[in-house]
Amino acid sequence: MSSRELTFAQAIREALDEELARDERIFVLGEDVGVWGGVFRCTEGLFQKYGPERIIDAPLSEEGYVGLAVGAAMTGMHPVAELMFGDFITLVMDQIVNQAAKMRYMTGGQVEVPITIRATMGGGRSSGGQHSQSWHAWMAHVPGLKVVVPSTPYDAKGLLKTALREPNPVVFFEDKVMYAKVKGPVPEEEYTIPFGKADIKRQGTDVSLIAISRMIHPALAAAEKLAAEGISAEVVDPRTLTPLDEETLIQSVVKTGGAVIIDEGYNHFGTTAELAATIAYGAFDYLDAPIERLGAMDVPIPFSPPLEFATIPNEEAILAAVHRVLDGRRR
Amino acid sequence: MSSRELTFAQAIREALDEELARDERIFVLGEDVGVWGGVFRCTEGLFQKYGPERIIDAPLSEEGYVGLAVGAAMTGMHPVAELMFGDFITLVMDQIVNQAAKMRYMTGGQVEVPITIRATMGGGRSSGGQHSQSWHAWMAHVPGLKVVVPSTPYDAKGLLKTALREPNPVVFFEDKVMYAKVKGPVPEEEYTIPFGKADIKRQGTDVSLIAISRMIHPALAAAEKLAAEGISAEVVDPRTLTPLDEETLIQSVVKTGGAVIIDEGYNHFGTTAELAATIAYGAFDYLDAPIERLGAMDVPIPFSPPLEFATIPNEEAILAAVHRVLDGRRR
Amino acid sequence: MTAQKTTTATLPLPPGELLEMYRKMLTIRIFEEIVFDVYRKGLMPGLAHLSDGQEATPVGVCATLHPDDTITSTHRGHGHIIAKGGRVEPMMAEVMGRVTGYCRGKGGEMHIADVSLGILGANGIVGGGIGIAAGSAFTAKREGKGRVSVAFFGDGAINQGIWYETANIAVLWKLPLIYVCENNQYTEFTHFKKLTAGEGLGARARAMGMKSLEVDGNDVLAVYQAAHELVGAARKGKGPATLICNTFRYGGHHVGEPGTGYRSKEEIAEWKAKDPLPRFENILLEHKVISPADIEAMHDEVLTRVQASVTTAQQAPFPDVKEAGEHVFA
Amino acid sequence: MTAQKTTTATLPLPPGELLEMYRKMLTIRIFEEIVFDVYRKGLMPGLAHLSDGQEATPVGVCATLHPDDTITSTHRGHGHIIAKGGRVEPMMAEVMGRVTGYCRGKGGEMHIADVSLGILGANGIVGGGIGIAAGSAFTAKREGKGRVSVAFFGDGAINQGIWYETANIAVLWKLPLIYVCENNQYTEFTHFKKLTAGEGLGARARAMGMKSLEVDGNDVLAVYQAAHELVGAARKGKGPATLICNTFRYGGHHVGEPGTGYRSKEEIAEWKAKDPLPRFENILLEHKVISPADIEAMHDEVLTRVQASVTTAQQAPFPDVKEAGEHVFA
Ligand SMILES: Cc1ncc(C[n+]2csc(CCOP(=O)(O)OP(=O)(O)O)c2C)c(N)n1
Ligand SMILES: Cc1ncc(C[n+]2csc(CCOP(=O)(O)OP(=O)(O)O)c2C)c(N)n1
Ligand SMILES: [Mg+2]
Ligand SMILES: [Mg+2]
Repeated sequence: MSSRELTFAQAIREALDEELARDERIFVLGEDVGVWGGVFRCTEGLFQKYGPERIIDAPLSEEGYVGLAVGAAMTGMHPVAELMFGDFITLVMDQIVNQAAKMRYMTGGQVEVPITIRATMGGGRSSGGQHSQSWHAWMAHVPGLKVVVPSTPYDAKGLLKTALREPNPVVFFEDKVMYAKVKGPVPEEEYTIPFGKADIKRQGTDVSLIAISRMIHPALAAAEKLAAEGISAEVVDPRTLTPLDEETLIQSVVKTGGAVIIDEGYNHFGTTAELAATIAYGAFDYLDAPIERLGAMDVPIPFSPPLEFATIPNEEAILAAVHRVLDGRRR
Repeated sequence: MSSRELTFAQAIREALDEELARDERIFVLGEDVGVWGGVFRCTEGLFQKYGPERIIDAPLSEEGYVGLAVGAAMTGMHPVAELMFGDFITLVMDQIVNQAAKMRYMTGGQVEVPITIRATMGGGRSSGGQHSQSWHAWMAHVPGLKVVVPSTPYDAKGLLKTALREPNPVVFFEDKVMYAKVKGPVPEEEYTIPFGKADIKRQGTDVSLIAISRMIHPALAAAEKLAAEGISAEVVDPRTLTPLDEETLIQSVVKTGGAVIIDEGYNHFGTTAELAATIAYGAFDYLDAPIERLGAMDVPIPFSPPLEFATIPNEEAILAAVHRVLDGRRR
Repeated sequence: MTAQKTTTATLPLPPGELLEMYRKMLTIRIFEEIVFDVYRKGLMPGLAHLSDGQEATPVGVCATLHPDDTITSTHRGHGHIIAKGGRVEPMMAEVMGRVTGYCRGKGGEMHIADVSLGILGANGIVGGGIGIAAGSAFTAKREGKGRVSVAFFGDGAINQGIWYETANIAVLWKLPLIYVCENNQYTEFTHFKKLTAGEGLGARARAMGMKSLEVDGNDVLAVYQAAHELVGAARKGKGPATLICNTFRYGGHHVGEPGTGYRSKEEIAEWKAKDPLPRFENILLEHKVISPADIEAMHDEVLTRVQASVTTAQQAPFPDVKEAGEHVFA
Repeated sequence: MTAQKTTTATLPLPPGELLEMYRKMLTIRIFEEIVFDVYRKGLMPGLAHLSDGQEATPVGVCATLHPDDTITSTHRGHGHIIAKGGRVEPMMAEVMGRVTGYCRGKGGEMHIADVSLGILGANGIVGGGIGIAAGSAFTAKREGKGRVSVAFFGDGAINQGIWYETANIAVLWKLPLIYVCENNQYTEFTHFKKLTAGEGLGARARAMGMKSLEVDGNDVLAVYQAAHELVGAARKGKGPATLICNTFRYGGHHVGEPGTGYRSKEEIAEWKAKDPLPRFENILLEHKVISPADIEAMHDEVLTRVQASVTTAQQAPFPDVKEAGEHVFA
């Protein structure tokens, strides 16, 4: 397959473009996604290509336009509703949770609700407490939603294309720090990536680093450092939280005997808890040391860079956690 | 101490009454909480006693009146905002999460936000998918909120009084099935219960049953049955999720070697995950078998009773889980 | 009880359609009366939110709708569903939690839907159907076939932000969306005036740039005529509109409460004097569309059908427990 | 650049207060110009949302407020904070993430607050300050001392449900709440008319039963006079009101974009011709409240102070990492 390097934002844009061309039920709506091309450039040029009927600048009314998108999905369209900052998901929880997620079930299977919510996540840009949060664990706690947390341009494109062929509500989280900064190979040829398949981003035998979204990158960097120390770390990317590929996570830990889980969502009652509990159960007889959980510090996200960086897991913290796992080995 | 039996609803009402009398900054607002006395009778008679300035019938505008309550809290009042069904928390997430929870932090400690949100939880009443949900795990995932999940009239009264003396936002979850059906002793004398102190509702040595809110009752019933089989189960009630008394939970499992965690919130990415992960970490060397998690089935809550009951953990499921723990013992 | 008279010089619809409207109103009334019984006898789980007294509004509105038009409804939704063509048998079975119900017993009393008839569901979140209705209107506009979308909601829902946010969008994008507010005077136990500032929904709708009409919601022909005008305009691409229908529920907010603690006997009696059924009967009799004997026969027929729906539902199985895990995802 | 003239026969305030208003407008302008520089030089983290061009609105409104009145502000909040008495030193330190900032560096550019001055915080959620302002008005009414609460927000925020829901409540409960919409014509990159149905916020406010005034938001005395009327009424228990101030931001939505891609040169020039500062200067000169030399002196003095605030902030430490875990709970 021939391949080029795309940024994370370009990969998203390309997935949207291809799917808009493929299926005319798909339309995009959000704030400044149209003429302006999106504040993160993910819809650049799409308005010019597909016109105002399909790339729609909505008023600053998140609940209104997401609610509308749910109804459009129930009647045969496939909306892509954008939340410029995932922090604003607080404004549309009713539409996502009480409407989109349960409409199929409550009607006994009468409807499909193929809506895709694109929401950003992640801190590290000094955007302050209301523009930096990562709420994927909330969404994964809701039955009826599929939850996607891609970490590379390749995964982002393939998973978003899958979302746009799903008959179910999908919440698709994009770490905004990656949009321009993370580049990676993306084949020219069309491809999709199935939901529920974790990806082993690096093979290893001594410890499993299970990381979500952007946290894959410090995990890979840590694995590289560990290799120099003679420690072989496996880096596993679940890619989707619902469905969750429990088997791959458990098997990795069965093999390595230890795990560090890294996430930019809050640690407490978050993704690290679910993954740790699932693995502690499934790999009970193989765990040589307690599973280390590295979520974001449980504080509102501070603005000042030294504080903010102290709240986000990084390579150093991962290395320290790996050493706690290895030093704490019981056998 | 002299004591009487009160229902769960009466205990809540008494806590509100006493605190309204004690502190005139406290006021109650919500839908039909005033003249009508609340659909679950928790504010019965308070309007007549404290008047329309302090017991306030709000329009059907959850975001509006909870938003107002946040501002009132920031300016010296202590509002108690009621969400008739906790399912409607979806409508006020922005006010709770992006405003109340982080205002103190974001201002560098300039304000206190003493707001208490009372929200119901729990199914089992055939109220359907939008009137039965239990979202305490969401709230416990948010830094800056205290989260209370009482299981008895005694605890409800003592913890609510503490909430009403807290300088911080508190989300107080009341399982509506308990309002009229659960009765228990409540002393005549004033008392409060500190946050962050788990309560051992029954002592035991063989297995720990850690249960949230109403789930304490099937857990106690199961413990009784187990005693007849010669199995000594300890029943632990965390009472608050934030702060969480990790130490008591861990010590119980250090003693018993096994745990079943029971919650009416969804299992996946929920409270059972946090508790299981915390205990698996803290009691790593003492666990004889994997921790069993019994959350609600991960489906929108169905209406028809046989289906609904199948989704909620019950005594039987607890007994089966305990036997899995005991049979699965590795030492 | 003296029924208030409404005289109409010429009838706006042919006799067959008027009879169909009458049959629907009667069906709603009888359905609600039977559900009342079913609830009191403990034959159904959950709560029952009845709309007897409000029959003219859904029937008047839905008489202007085509099969492919859609509606969204509320916690008090039985009337809307019958008016849009819903069958009483799967409705009753749903209310009673049976697998033969519209939603296989999974939705329940507050969530009846028949998507094949354009009934996109009752909704337990007050205002919850409004976003969905806006979305259906969006799809309708895209399809370009003149289809319309109707959102039914109560006087309580008008104070939810979703009304406001979608109203702005619907006007901007000229969506074929009709907001129908059934003002039954009370939001649960509180009079709507205590909860509604300003001149009410009509003024708000007009401020948003929408046409708004307000009618006697117990006069089915008045409702029909106003809806006809607004729906017709929406079909032609004129954008959204609001219709306010003033009416009253006879019973409590749900069957578990009598509806009297917060409403005076006089108020209830006043509204019963404006009962939509005898008023429509009188018109039909006057215009010889129907005879007293026809009325009796139709009453018996509907009663028999609804009663039978209870028996059938009682005999139907509850859903199998394995269904609990099904229908989460398509 | 020819400044548009506003002639006022008599001045509504004594010279000292007018000078103070002028000084605040000047401070806002200079503060924003310096923040622009600070951002471009990479001396601050995050983004900078500037309000140069909009100075008359916050200053005109806040001139009617007492120290114990409260305001809530927006992502574009520097002007409101200075107008309500905020000091530039802790503001600049906050913008630059220093521990000497108003919020110890934890809030940042979008979250400056000085609760002791009644500044309940800028807010990064568009519309986020509105609920808080309603709550402050509730407290004010309870206290009964004639205190008022002002919510500043932009033309984008008017389409958020929170405006609507609190407007209904505020009118019903007669809260001393003034909604001040600073309409700078754009919601990020889209003209407000493309996003706003109907006759705009004024009509909506009136439909909710509120008085609403609309003024030239670049004429500080016009803003003052309208605010004076509405605030005065609110103090006397007449309930909430809305004030719409039409204005324009000179720069981009934030410093990272030039503000030109979606706005024509002509439009920008047109608004610059209505610049609030020279207009107010001309009035003050005309009425001999100030001399050209005074203006220059004041300009230099403010510039020096704001520039010094940058130097001081640069020398101040970032917060210690251990502060990350503090101030979560009281
Ligand atoms: C968002 C939300 N808030 C509160 C409730 C509880 N509730 C159910 S019906 C109702 C009153 C609704 O009044 P209205 O809209 O006038 O409808 P009506 O019951 O009169 O038909 C309330 C408060 C709810 N279901 N949803
Ligand atoms: C709820 C919410 N939605 C979207 C945004 C992103 N955003 C920040 S400012 C802005 C435009 C606001 O426009 P307006 O209210 O007119 O204020 P202005 O920027 O013009 O001062 C948007 C969309 C946000 N911060 N909050
Ligand atoms: Mg009503
Ligand atoms: Mg603007």
